[in-house]
Amino acid sequence: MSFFLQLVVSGFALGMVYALIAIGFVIILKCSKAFNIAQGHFVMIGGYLGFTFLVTFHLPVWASLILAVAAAIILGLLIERFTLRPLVGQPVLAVIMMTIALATVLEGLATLVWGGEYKTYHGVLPTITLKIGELSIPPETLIGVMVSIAVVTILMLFFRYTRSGLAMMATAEDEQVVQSAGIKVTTVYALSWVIACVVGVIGGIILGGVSGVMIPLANVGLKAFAVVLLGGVNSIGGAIVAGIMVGVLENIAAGYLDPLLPSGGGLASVFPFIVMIIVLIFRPHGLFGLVEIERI
Amino acid sequence: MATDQQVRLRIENLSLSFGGVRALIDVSLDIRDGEILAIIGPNGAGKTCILNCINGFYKPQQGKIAYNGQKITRMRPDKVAKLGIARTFQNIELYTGLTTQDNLMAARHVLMKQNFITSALYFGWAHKEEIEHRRTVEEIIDFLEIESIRKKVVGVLPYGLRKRVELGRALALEPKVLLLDEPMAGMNLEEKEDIARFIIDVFEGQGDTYPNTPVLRDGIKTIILVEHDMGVVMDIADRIIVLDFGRKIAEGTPAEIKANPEVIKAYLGQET
Amino acid sequence: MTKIKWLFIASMIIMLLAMPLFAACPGEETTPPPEYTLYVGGGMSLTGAYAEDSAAVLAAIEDYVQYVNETKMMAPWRSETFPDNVTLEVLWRDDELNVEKALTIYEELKAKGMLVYRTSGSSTALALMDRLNEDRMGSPSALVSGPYLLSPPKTCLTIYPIYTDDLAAIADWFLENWTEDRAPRVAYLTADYPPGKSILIPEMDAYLESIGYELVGTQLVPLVPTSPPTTQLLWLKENKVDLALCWMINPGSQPTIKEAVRLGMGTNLDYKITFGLAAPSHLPVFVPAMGAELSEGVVVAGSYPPLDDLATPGVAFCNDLQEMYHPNDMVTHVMYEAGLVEAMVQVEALRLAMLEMPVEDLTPVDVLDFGFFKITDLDTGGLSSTPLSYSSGNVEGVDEVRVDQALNGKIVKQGTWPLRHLYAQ
Amino acid sequence: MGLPSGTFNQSYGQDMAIFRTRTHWVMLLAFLIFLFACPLFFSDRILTILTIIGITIISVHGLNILTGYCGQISLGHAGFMAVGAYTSAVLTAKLDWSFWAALPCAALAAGMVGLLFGLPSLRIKGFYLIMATIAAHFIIMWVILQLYSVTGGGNGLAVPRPEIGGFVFKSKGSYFYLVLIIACLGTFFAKNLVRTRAGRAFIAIRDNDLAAEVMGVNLLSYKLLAFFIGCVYAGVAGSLLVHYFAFATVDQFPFMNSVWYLGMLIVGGMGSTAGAIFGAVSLKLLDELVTIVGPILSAAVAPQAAASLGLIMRGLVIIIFLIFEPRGLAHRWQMVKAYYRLWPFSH
Repeated sequence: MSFFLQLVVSGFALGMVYALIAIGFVIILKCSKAFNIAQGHFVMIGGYLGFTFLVTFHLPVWASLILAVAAAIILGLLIERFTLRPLVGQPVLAVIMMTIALATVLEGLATLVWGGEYKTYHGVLPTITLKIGELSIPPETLIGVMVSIAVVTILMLFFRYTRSGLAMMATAEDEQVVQSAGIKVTTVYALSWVIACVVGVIGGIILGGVSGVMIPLANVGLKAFAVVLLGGVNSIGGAIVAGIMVGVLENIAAGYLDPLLPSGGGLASVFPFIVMIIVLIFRPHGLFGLVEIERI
Repeated sequence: MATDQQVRLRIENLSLSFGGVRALIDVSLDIRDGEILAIIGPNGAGKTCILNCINGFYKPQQGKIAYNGQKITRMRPDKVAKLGIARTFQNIELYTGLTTQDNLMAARHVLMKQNFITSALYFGWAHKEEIEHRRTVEEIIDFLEIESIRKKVVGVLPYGLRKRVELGRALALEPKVLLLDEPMAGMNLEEKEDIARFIIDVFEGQGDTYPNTPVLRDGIKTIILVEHDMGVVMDIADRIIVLDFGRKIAEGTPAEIKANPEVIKAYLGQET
Repeated sequence: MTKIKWLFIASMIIMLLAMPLFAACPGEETTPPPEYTLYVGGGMSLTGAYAEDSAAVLAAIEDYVQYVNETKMMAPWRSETFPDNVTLEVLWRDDELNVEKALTIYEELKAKGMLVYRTSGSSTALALMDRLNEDRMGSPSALVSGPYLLSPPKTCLTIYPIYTDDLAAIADWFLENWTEDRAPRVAYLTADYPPGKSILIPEMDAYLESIGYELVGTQLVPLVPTSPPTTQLLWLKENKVDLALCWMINPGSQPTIKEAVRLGMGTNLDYKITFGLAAPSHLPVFVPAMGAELSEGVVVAGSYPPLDDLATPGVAFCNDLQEMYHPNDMVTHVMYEAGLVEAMVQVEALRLAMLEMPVEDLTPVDVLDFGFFKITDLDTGGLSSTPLSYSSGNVEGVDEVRVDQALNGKIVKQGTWPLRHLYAQ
Repeated sequence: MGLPSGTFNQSYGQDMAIFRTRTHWVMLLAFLIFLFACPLFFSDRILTILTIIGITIISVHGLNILTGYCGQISLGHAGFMAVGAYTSAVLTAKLDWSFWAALPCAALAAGMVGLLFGLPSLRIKGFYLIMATIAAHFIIMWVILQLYSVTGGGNGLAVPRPEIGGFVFKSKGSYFYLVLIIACLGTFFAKNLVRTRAGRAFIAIRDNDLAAEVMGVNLLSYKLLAFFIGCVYAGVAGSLLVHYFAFATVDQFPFMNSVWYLGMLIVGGMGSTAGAIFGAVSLKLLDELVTIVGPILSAAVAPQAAASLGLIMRGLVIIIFLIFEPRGLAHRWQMVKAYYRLWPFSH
């Protein structure tokens, strides 16, 4: 039983990381109708930024966080202005290819700046280990949960009470209406990229503290897409619920099924993709997504 | 009048709703050979919905559509097309990346026999078939007077021409029943007259001017026209059906419809 | 906008047109007669999972070549000298760990007259194996996991033991220190990546069982985990595993061991378990990064001596080279040592071949037959676990495996164990 | 459009032909002769590059039919190549089949797996399909690694070289011919396919799937057909690749390759047979340029500058094309040709 509970708990931690990545993805999709394949790369950049500020510059955690968020804002603005804005009105494929190209450029830039080395900052972030009986709760679960809750709360407040937030929600509904109301859609687009970047970078700092940073870290983004699909591409709440579901299920599947498989299993690495296919076949709009009616 | 003619298409008690919105409520109508039937009604009355139900794009919750006595309700659109029902669309739905000629050729899809293997080998059978169908397509291009844009990609054509290409594409399918969804929307008077002329010409058939194209030679004897422009409808339709909020409120000859108080009310939007 | 567009298009066209010329020209050059230039180096993977390893290897090769060119010595502890009229030059290309690129790079460098070659990783070695064998091109590599290179003998030379042999040595070592009556329980905990899975062979299972282990099963962790592999570790705990045999690269092993310690698993912790890692998780990188507490008890086989072990002549040589050529930019990665060994093997093969054949007539086959296959007991100054010997049929250079353990933040050598030659057929 | 002044079509057959004047035919012939003469005057290195480009072209043709023509975006193309590659590898290495029997089986196997993962394409589009194909890639790779006893798992599989009546395609030149012939056939089939019934149906689905269905195109079967044909091409390319290496490993089909194949389509021009060729050639040559410049840059700046160069260059080229020339090199080429034909009346 404790084995099972541990699987659930560590799956929860993993799910929180997935959820954070998925949230950034959903925000961009909701507000600017762009599918951002590079979301995982924001996470990688975040990890490196964390390393730079925490280890290279020996800054305290709060200062590093502020600086990393500032860098993320700049990054988001630059990306939106120079790569996505020229593509307004282009077909889906163009936008997707742009974000893929963006991902490789980010990967290249990260290599250029930080090199190919594996960077770690074990023990720089505060680690709290909680033990309940035999159950030990990983620190990243706590940090992940706290940060996720904080991010979601801030986003909710932002969307509900600020002018820009309201504009973003409105853009998600109907662009033309927003434009005729005198709100600049480009501002909303830029804002969505900034938010996604910031969320990704925060996720990256947490992840970097746990696992260290390396270029392949960006691949976590691919797995998070399963979460996005399961939650429904336009639901922030769905992303969180689905993140936890995928994380926990992945862990349980790996824990119980792996030993049964030949060649060691390795279900954990493929599980999100199996989820993806199942979701796409049986419920393409996910658990909480909206169904679109096609008309001619 | 054509009331004694065979019934081509029979729609019985058709109802369609999206979530809570009822788009069609218990609509019944017959379309016979040798008539142009117009469906009119205010915006959102469900005109296009009827066409969408006929060619299988919408699956009505209730009711039955029969074509030559065969039930086609909830049939897949491409199968309906194979039976000989072609249509044009309200907001032009052309294959924007193809040329005019290829748009028409694409509509010959159901009439062609080559498969992907003969296509890939090309020389021989596929080549012969292409030329054969090309001949028909060229006649349709002639008929619609769009020779000059034959090799232009349709995405860049002006609106009026695109509407015409779309009509051409529907003709290229060589249908028995032609559904026209607002073919004259957004056109000026001259363009409307052109289209009206084409519709009548198609209906009547052009005899031996177009020997290779049965659809032009013999004409399409069953046409459903959804249109806003009352003037045109009154001129060319044999029979008119009026829809309002998904219900059929009137049916009859143009003269009867003109005099129908319900129709006047619906069009002027008076409160009852 | 249009101007930019045209400019860009024009430059694209010029680039495309110029490329074949660009590519074709250097290949035609031959070395000028009186002074000869021989090339060492080969493919590097500066992008991808082995990036940090390759960068260190490259630095070492460049330093060593500069050393040989300047001093004409082979190493401080060796008396042989390199011919005066021959200059060495490093040729390398970044293959991005992409096998298609690796192939064209190999053809390019071969056309430039390389007589020796290096492969950057297991996957590129596998992809090039047939080409190398066909051209009889000797090719040492630091990262060749593949038993398949050995049977039938190919021309890829490993400079440290193959992973299955590493793990067999760890199993031997563990058994020697086993005090309980019951049979020790062993499981694989390895990276979900081709080299990681290369240890999962029936021969390995058979060996472990033959020496008295009880085999429990296998757990895979991602090559670079994005979350701690708690599940896999708990499975080990649940199945009461005493020894976990792992193949992981550093970015994989650090979070894994860190999580194990958090779960109370380790040689000195509540749950007694030993983690035995095959070479890529080089202890000299692992221990400083993890610290004494987290690294305690971890065993690594086939690794190199730590870079501060200056009593070892090879390590001292590494430091001297770096002090000499780039004192402000010291490479601290242990793969610098591996690179140095690779460079030594390549240069030694060239030197030996030149004893048999005039330098202007040398071909890759000569370097293989008269060079690589004549290397016997090449003293690497203690960098490799034993002196290196190669011959046709024996492409695994060492014959013993060095086993180290991290104890109190120090790397303690446990000794060497003989190779068991466990290869998949 | 596009005929030299003074040339007129006198039959529909003439109008439909790709090569319409004697000059066209002469140029085609000259180009083919040049290609077939390559082994005579090019070094092994250039032949290797050309062979890999040839294999890439075959693969990209498949992706072009699937994505460029039918509009079904796939990021799993490398995975489908792997299916073909491993089918062929297992059949020849484990069952001692001849390469010539294994190649069609490889094509078929890849096509069937393509069909399987294409099944959701009826209900999902665009981004969702991309996700499905990404998932396809990773699931395929996982299965290959799981089937240790058949595929050799992570250890890979040694594969014999193709041979015909005792002649083994071992030299760079002979394999180049093999790939060249298959690439030419592939181009021929692809070009014919897209200009006839099936091709028009594909474009109809791409440009307006709803209208296409209403106009008689069976969406499911044609989407599946596109998947099948696209993956057959991938399977052939994958098989040729492993037989060229004489070894099969999963690393030959990294996920990023799928991305670059799509990039090639962007650079070359979506929905154009010539575009697939232009794209494959230019991005592969860009790769070569990057490899050559790398060490120079490394010496001048730092080793990591060399490492980042490839990623940044490829990414930037795709970004630049997306912004400035979304129709790709093929369109540019058309414009150059038109300009040349109408010369001196270029406006």
